[in-house]
Amino acid sequence: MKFNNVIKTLLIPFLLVLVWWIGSYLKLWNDYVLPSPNRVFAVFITMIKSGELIEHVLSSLSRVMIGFTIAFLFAFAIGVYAGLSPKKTIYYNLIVEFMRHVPPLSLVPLLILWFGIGEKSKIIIIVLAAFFPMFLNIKKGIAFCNLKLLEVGDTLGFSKLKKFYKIVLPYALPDILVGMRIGFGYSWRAIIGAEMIAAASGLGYLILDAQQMSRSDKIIVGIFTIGLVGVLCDRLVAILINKLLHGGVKDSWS
Amino acid sequence: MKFNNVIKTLLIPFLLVLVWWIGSYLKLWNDYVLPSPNRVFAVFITMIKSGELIEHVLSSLSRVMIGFTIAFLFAFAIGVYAGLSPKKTIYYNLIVEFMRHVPPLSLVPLLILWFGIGEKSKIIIIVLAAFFPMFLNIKKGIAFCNLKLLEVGDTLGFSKLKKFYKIVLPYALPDILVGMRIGFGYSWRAIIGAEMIAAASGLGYLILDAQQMSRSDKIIVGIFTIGLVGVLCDRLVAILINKLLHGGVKDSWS
Amino acid sequence: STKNEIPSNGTSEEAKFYNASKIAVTYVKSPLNVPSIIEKNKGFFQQHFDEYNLPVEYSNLTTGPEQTQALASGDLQFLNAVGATSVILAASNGSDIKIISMYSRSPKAFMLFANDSQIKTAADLKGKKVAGPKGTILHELLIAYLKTAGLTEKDIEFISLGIPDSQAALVSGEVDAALLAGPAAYNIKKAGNMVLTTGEGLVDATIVVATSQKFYDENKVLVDTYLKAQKFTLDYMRKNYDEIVQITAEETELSIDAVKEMYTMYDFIMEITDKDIEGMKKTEQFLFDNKMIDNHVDITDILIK
Amino acid sequence: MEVLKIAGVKIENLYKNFSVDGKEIPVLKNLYLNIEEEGITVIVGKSGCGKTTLLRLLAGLEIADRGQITLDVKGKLGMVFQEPRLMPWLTVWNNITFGLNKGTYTKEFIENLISLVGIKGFEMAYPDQLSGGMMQRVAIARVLAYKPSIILMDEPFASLDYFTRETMQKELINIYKQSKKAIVLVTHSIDEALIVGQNVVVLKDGQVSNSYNLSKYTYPRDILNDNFVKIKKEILENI
Amino acid sequence: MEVLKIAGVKIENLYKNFSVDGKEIPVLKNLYLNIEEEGITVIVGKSGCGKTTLLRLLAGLEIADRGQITLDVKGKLGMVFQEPRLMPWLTVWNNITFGLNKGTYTKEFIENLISLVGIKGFEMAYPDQLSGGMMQRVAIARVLAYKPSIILMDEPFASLDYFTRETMQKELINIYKQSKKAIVLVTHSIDEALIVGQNVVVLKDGQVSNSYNLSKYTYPRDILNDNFVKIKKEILENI
Ligand SMILES: Nc1ncnc2c1ncn2[C@@H]1O[C@H](COP(=O)(O)OP(=O)(O)OP(=O)(O)O)[C@@H](O)[C@H]1O
Ligand SMILES: Nc1ncnc2c1ncn2[C@@H]1O[C@H](COP(=O)(O)OP(=O)(O)OP(=O)(O)O)[C@@H](O)[C@H]1O
Ligand SMILES: [Mg+2]
Ligand SMILES: [Mg+2]
Repeated sequence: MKFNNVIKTLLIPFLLVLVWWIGSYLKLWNDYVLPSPNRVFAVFITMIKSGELIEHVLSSLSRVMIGFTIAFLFAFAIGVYAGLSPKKTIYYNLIVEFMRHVPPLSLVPLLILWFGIGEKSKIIIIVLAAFFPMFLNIKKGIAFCNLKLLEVGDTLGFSKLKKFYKIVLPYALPDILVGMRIGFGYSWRAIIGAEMIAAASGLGYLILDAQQMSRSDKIIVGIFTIGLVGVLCDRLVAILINKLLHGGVKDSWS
Repeated sequence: MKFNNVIKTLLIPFLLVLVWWIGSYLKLWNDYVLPSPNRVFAVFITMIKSGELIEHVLSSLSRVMIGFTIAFLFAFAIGVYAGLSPKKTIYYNLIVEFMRHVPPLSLVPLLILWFGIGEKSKIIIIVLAAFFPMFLNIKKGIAFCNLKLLEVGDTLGFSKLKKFYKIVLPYALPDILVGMRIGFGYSWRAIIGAEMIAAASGLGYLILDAQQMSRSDKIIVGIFTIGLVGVLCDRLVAILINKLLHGGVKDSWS
Repeated sequence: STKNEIPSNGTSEEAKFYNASKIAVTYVKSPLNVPSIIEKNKGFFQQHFDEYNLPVEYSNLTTGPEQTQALASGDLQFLNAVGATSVILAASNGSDIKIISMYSRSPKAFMLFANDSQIKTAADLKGKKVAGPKGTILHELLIAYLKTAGLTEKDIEFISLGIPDSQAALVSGEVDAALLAGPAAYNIKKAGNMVLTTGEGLVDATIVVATSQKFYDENKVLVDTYLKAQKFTLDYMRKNYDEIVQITAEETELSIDAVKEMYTMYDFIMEITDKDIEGMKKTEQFLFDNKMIDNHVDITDILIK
Repeated sequence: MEVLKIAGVKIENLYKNFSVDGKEIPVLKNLYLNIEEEGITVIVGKSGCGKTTLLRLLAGLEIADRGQITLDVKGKLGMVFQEPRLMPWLTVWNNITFGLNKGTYTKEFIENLISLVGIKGFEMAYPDQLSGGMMQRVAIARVLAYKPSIILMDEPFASLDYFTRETMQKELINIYKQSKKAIVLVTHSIDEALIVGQNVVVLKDGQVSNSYNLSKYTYPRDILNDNFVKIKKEILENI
Repeated sequence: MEVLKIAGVKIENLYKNFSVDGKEIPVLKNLYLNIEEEGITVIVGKSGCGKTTLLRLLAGLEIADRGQITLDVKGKLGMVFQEPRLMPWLTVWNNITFGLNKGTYTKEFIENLISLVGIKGFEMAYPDQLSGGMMQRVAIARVLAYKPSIILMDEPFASLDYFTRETMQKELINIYKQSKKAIVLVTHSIDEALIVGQNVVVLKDGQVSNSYNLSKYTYPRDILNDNFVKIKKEILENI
């Protein structure tokens, strides 16, 4: 059964690689833009052996983790506040909505002006990418809390805070988790944008540098590594969360 | 009361502009990167008068609308399928998760190779940006449908399809709406990335071109227009949806 | 695409064949590509290709790598203004790309600015932070400038940033020096920042026009027409100075004075001279020495034959 | 062994376990039961004895671990759940017509149902604006609108007051008299079982411990009558 | 006018409207009621007459349009809702201890409550693994664990069978006897009202139409006794 699942999981990826291999073999597309799997694999192995790849992965991971954590803390705080006090949103809604629609890439010169070319600017790009889906999902989860269950808290004399962590929070958990997953995906995706700002390492840097150097084999290695590490992290967090939440809460985290 | 709300809404933006104005006046920052509000406003007016700005807005809007619609259709189809048949996800989950973590910007060379430098590539960038939050939210909404209500459909002899549109869909609506909002935000944000690919008009192009021409006043006008048009669209969709959904369904679309 | 026969105008030329349904070219107006601006404004390409009933399409692909990728994908027929550096990079990585003529040489338009009045010579850059776009003419300029003081890139801290971002980094004091070109350079210069050096004497700053060998082999006549149009444009520019300055100023939204001042920095002559080939060889060597390419490229091989 | 062919529902050798916290809980054990095609069958039993489970098995919402359920009824099956289970996003009117296809019913039909269950004036109200008993009555109206030929009802009148309950019981008997449907009613009120039941079945320890055929008593019944008092006592002893 | 100071709950001149589909529905109209600090007050009335609304007003979950509710009870107020309202993500045990602070109760206390309401063996089950009646009993256990000095109960025994109901009624009387709490019970069963009530209040048209003081009758009561039969008849006529 387990082996069976591995096969099912890898079926489509395997077919895609096969098509890629055959296409390259038959020269169906330009080798300059999409090199053959063999060449990409060779570069991949070289980069692993030299330790270059792992260095890029760690460097990006640490950036993304910091950015994601900050984004989550903000999203949680503001999302909870917005969910619990919907009337106050009018004060900051415009600014939040505005920022939600502005491409972080367009802000790079301003970020450099204010926050320099160090880690700060890069992390802000990641935060901007990850904040909003978490914010909106958390807000929705909190705001939609079942009123009937909340009243139970009222009749048990719960304080606002107690009602929050004993009823609202568990109830909103599936929404929060979905938001976190989406947010993590976006923070991971943002490394290209973040590492545009004067990075010297990281997977985004790897890809940008390879683009500038017209090294499409390295670009593909970069893309694969980003995708795979992203999936892996997602899985890891999923397992962790499933361990933490003992039963009762379905999470659609499949 | 209504006037009051306008004031509340504009309070913080007004303060920010004030700070900006004072800072520019006192030359607290470099005029090249962040020009004074006066200058930006003058350029804004000129660009409106010449019709240039509205042209860019319309051009970006039509791209985003097409991309968003495609992304929504896919997200809906796959999200619903995934929500209803969770066992089948194993076949395509890896590929979806992979794509979810790959920065669309890194795919530009491949997109050019396969889809050329026309509208197709630009729209794919937008689709890639908007698809995943919608997909995950829709999937979650569908998968979490109240089993007790579904059983009512069973006992009324509903077909799978009928159960879907009479129970599952209305139940999942809040999730779908949140997903659409997040998705729209991202599709709108993606215009910079999309219009990096050989665009000749659009707000993303405006900003990129202004960057090339070192016109920071135009960059700021571009950023503002992107943000404001985004907020406006969001509002518009909100109002439309509230009109369509007669009562009963809260939507956190505040 | 179809194989078309040129409608014969009665002259008894041998039939010329071509294999294209449109002429897609890149349109790059920065740093100050006057020929592109004038040509598009006047529609000179279209005039020349009307004879073949081929529509001319413009694509705003500004970065070198994107241009060479789009050429490789077959979506573009001509790269109207692409850095020689990008062509060499692409060729080194196996792309079918060939230079058909020169676009410009403008070493004076590429500049290195210092933030700090303490920095006056190349030697002063030691240990400093310098921002600029990697693998470009500007990068090459920096290395060549450092070399004049016996320094290499290792002696400074090079920070890879695009031109707009380099400018922001410079004015915010994040870096000690920045490599800039085009309007950004003009603005910064006007703001009183010190120009450490321009590219003059250091790099040739060659921008070229490129297509692919495959396209050339199948469409010799179209490439010839293209060159004819390019020549026509350059001639027109020579004869109508005031008008072209006016058009350029409108298109770039720069002031007339700025255009006039910057225009002097560019040398728009399309013939490929030996000096150009020498310059490109130097660039190739620079790329190889700095490990930006793994395979040597013979410059004479990437000129169209 | 020859099996008599009976129209209606035939349950044979039915087993159903649930697992709670890793332990298997046997709920129905070797249950046999016949439900006639025309008649009101009432199921009584202690809270948690498996009445709801039995109805759910009949409705096909649960799958038996062993045994067999043979449904031989022409027409549809309808169910009133123990909870109202109304669609919170629909008005009372739309909840009642929820199971119907457009154009297959008249406005009067629904209006009649609404006054039958006594929720006139609340057609446009949403479920969260109703009282507990009103919601239950909407659920009953929803199933009646659906016109099933076998109706399973899980404590449908539990949260109704004496009079409303009486009205509903009378209505149930009327429905039976007019259309001779098969009605299976779960209730906690033995009185109710005696008032409406033609067959009263006592569920205990996963089996039918006793069953009483009351079809010879005509409606309306006087359950203070000695026979009924005797039966009531017996049921209470056996439950 | 001098107002007698009574410990307990004093309701004066209470008005409560709801708006449904744009129309105002008056639910409580000029209601006066005293609930004694020690005693079981039973509220009966037709489905939809406002019993739940009254309890919600007492619990502070709803705000009156007019009038006054004076609560003069030392200690906490607890409520059993008409629906179980259990937290679906918590086990039975955790649902029962839901309102308690850690360390303020002993394991035995909870175990006793669990056997009192008869759900032993289901401590680790989740609400969706319980039968309707079992859920209701968990909700009762939850409120008893909370040890309120005034308990509001909204049809708490509605989905319990005869015996379980009897047990719970006895237990309620025990709780009253031991701790002399104020208990307000809404029920549809007049019998239940007579078995446990010390004060039976009939709610009708938004007002108290009748009330019966039964505190002179000791527990256990024989409700087949003439007095009770008479009261029952009267209540049924007035409801
Ligand atoms: N989904 C489930 N998972 C685990 N156990 C279940 C499930 N559904 C029911 N049970 C168990 O099966 C037994 C019978 O439940 P059922 O709901 O059939 O009782 P009931 O007779 O309807 O009781 P009530 O009168 O209280 O509604 C109970 O012990 C209950 O805990
Ligand atoms: N939130 C609400 N919005 C609008 N109307 C409401 C609301 N809550 C209750 N009502 C109305 O108030 C009236 C009384 O409701 P209430 O729940 O108090 O009745 P009840 O006496 O508890 O009935 P039952 O015995 O059926 O539970 C009903 O007509 C109901 O429709
Ligand atoms: Mg049940
Ligand atoms: Mg009620």
